[in-house]
Amino acid sequence: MKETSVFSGGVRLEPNKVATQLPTPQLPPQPLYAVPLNTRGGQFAEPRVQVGDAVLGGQLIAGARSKVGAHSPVSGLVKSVQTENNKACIVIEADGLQQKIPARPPVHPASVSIDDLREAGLTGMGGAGFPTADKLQAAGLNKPKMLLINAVECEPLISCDAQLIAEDAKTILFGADWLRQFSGAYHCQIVLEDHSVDSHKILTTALSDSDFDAISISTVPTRYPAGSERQLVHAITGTALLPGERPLDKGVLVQNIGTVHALGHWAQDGTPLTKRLVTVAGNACPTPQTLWCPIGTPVAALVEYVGATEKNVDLFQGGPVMGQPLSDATAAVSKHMQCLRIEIEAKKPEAIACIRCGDCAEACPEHLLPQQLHWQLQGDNLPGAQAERLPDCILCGCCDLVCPSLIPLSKQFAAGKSALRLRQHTELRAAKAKTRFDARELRLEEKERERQERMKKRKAGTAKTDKQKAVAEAMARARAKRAEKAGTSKGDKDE
Amino acid sequence: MIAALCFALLCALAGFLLWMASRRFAVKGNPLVDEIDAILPQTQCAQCNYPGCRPYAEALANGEAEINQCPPGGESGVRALAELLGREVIPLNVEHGEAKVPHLAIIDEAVCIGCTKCIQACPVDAILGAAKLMHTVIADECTGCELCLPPCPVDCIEMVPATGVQP
Amino acid sequence: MSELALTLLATSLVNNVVLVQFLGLCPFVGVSKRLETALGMGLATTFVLTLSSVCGYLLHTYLLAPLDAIWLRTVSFIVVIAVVVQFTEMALRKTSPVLYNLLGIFLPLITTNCAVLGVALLVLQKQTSLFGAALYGFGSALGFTLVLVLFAALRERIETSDVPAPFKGSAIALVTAGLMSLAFMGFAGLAPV
Amino acid sequence: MNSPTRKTHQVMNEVLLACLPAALMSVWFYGPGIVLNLILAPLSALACEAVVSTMRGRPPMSTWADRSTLVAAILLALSIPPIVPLWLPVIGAAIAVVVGKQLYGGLGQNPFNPAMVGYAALLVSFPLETSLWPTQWSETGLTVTDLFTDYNTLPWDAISSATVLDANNTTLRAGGELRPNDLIAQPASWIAFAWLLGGAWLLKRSIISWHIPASLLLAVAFMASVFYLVDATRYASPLTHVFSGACVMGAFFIATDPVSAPAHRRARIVFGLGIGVLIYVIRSWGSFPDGVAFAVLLMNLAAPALDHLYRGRS
Repeated sequence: MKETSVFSGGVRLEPNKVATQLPTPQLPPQPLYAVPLNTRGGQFAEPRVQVGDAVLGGQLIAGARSKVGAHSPVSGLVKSVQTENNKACIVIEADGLQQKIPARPPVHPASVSIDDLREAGLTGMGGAGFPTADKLQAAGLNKPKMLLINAVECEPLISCDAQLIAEDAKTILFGADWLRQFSGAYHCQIVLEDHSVDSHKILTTALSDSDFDAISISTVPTRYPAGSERQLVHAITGTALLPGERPLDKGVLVQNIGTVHALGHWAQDGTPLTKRLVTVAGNACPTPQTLWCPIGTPVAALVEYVGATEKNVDLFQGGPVMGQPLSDATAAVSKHMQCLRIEIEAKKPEAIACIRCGDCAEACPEHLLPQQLHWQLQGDNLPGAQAERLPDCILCGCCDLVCPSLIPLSKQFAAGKSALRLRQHTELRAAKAKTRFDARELRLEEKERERQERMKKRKAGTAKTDKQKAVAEAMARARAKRAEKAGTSKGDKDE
Repeated sequence: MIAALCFALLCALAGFLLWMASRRFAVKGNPLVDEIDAILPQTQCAQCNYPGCRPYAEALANGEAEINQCPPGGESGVRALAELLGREVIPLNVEHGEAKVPHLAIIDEAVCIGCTKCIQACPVDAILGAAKLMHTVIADECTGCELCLPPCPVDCIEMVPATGVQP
Repeated sequence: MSELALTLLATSLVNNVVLVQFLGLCPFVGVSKRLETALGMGLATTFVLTLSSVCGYLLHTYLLAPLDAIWLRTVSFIVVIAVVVQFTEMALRKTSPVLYNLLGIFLPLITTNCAVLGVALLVLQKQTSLFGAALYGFGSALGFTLVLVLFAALRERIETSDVPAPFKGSAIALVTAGLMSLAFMGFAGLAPV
Repeated sequence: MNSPTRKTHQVMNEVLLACLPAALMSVWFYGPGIVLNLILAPLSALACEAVVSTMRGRPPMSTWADRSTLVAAILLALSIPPIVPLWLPVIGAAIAVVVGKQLYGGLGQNPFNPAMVGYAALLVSFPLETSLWPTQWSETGLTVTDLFTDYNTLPWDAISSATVLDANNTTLRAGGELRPNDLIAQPASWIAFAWLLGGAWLLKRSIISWHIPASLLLAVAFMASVFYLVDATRYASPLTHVFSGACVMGAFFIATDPVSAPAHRRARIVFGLGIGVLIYVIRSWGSFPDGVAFAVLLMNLAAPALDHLYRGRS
């Protein structure tokens, strides 16, 4: 094992992982699937099917070319197409036949374009859900030297990566080397946390059986948030990313292991991303496990499958630290849902006032001062929060974990960040509107001036001498007559 | 007596100095207008009873207008203006309209007769089209000012909530 | 050298115009809601205070005293101060219109800032040279600016605090000013005042 | 999931624990008077807090749970001399809690250190009562009954009337020269060691960070060294300065109060340095025997401005 330096800040958390079991459990077929059309980053895939269309499993139903594609997980009929802002999805009614699109032979990285990958529907499967093609497009401009495969599941409970490695290390390695060749990186490192000994063993064995020389495996200490892209790069390269700097600026391309696996699959036989591993856990989940779920599976099906019968449970998407409450039980499995937590409503201890103890500043992996951000945001002082580098917050939630006053800091920061973004967006729009308004004003002014000048000239012309005046008057009369004639025939066109 | 004279002289001198200073530091235009204009939302909707954001800014700078006449700016706009101008925060004046989420104009292209009236009304040139041809709104440029609604002879323009920025 | 330092120390800290002599409280409470404004006000007042101290000293030593017209002192000082303030106002309006607008009524009110007249009069008692007068005025102004800025930063913090309703706003500001004054008592005895 | 390794009241408990050595040492040297202070000040503080809470329409004991008031009251009690009229700690604690803390909204909101607000208020209001410290336990010979006798009828000769610092100042003002003091003979230096012990505990438990205490003590030591080297007959040695008065206590227990200190690390260093320099300046040339309280209050005053200056840097 290769030892690596650690990033700054962070919190030591008990891994508490859900055990892997082989073969990986499969969710039984469901009657309905609601494939989401929104990806993170505000992209919306345009539907390409209409209600009543018959679709095959793996068939493209939305997006493609410029937008991340969405595919039907099963064969069946399109039951409805919803394009409303937040809940945009295509509902497929399964016909139970499990027909799929035909497989195609493996493709070589050199013969594949970014748009092909976009159509394959790949997004970051580590929780962020950022379109993979967009990242690779940026990587194409930056010429990465190293490809980091992120298998660091730093959040407790979540075990998708361990399950994936246990099940299909071969495809992972294939995908990793394929992606390395596609991105032009010389070297590829698969990074694990040092507690995941089993995964390390499986990967090492698989690697020694293969002939991928450019791939190596390394570990980082178990410390939250080691799996965050910036912290991972810090831990591996030994130097921290500056505020605003991206891993690509250091020549490092980071991809989630789940994404790489999906990519490997697609490269092998053209299977698009239509299913993912989801860890189902939580204190109201009797049988915590990681299972394959088609994208679009109703969350309720998962809850039923694991045998959670408690009423009054709260559902969360994501791990115990960064997880977000799911607003409604009708939600469906998305490409970035690593974990579904089923928790019995716990009475939350009440937060008390901040005593500025600075524990949060010690824990913050980005060297921010959460206590100052908290104070600025409490006073609705967005510029102040910006001056304290609010946009650099990665919302890892370390500050929440250590706050002795139990203040939900990262929640506040998330709200602050989106308020700040909204404000910047509004300002940008206002600036644009202003330039357009000013340009229009200028144009109208110019027109008005020209008109006035013409009038003046005409007037000046008429006032020159009596003789000219007489001539001009005569001409004007003639013109008026002509105009009158024309007016009757042509209507009110001329102004 | 001499003292009084001296005092008078002093005052005269002071007056002269001030006169010189006022010539030296004469202010052309009012840069404050730019500062105010930067706060205004630039919808150019004229709900404030001024023909655009800049005229309203000028009126504010001259102390002729209240800071609560801009519904698109909302409460936060009023607060920002109050802070800049050192005035008290007051609630929005409902006479000028109510604050609401940003909207977009959408032309029902099947109904549009291509009269160009809305193009002339649009303060930010966000409507494209030519006479007798169908018009369309450039969504990115539309400020949602609603100024295109009254001139339309066939009422084919509808305001829809803007999707806004994704968090 | 140490004389100079002591004068500065004495005027700015030990005998701070606001917190020890309680002069100029009106702008101290009025223009301390935001740090930027407070800094601007402090600088404007520094300019006015230094200049008017010097002018006052000159006027007193070379005009009023020889003419035996000390009784005209207050009136003529007010004229001097008014001129300096008017001048500052015009200069500021030209150079920083935003600050000009932010300071608003408080800018012309520097004229009636008792700290300005008070310091100009105190200078005559304490100093015997033009340079000393300038230093005295400057030191006092420095003290004024310092406490104004510190107070403004403090108030920005207090503003978000859960202050009991009856004490919100000016009340807690005055309590804070009192505690600041208490802290400044620590400087007592550091320099001959 | 939100279960931090320690909660606010646990932090306060640690601070209380760290106060223990110094409290015991004070009682050992100064006798029952300190015990009375330690009882009266917290009682008064908690009572005042309950009254304020009631007036604000909140449960009277709602603010007791975090124990921050207890910490402030104990620190105040340990700052007051052992033989004082009984109303003194009561008034001090009341001022500390009501003016210093609750008027600003209570926990976490006070811009000044409440204990020092109370202490400074006592210092300027009752300069005589607050500056009489017995130098040695054996010299005082005070009994519990003395504490309850009329303050003015106490045999003053029985009480050595000044601290080392005060004695230094008195000597200097009288035109005399300083004698090297025997630090070991001073109760104050023993108590300072006890505070140091508590401070080390706080550092070890990472309740406080090293920035403020280190920079503060460094500044005091540096100022003292410079002037000591210039003229050893007029200025006391750095060791005397660090281990007399409330210097160590201030460095570890007062200045580190995170509520009234800046948040930025570099600003904290500036903050500590500022306090250190001010302590030395006020002690050496000011009219108060010790400058810790004022120095802390003055830098508390500057803390928000410092934070503003350093914001966005890390």
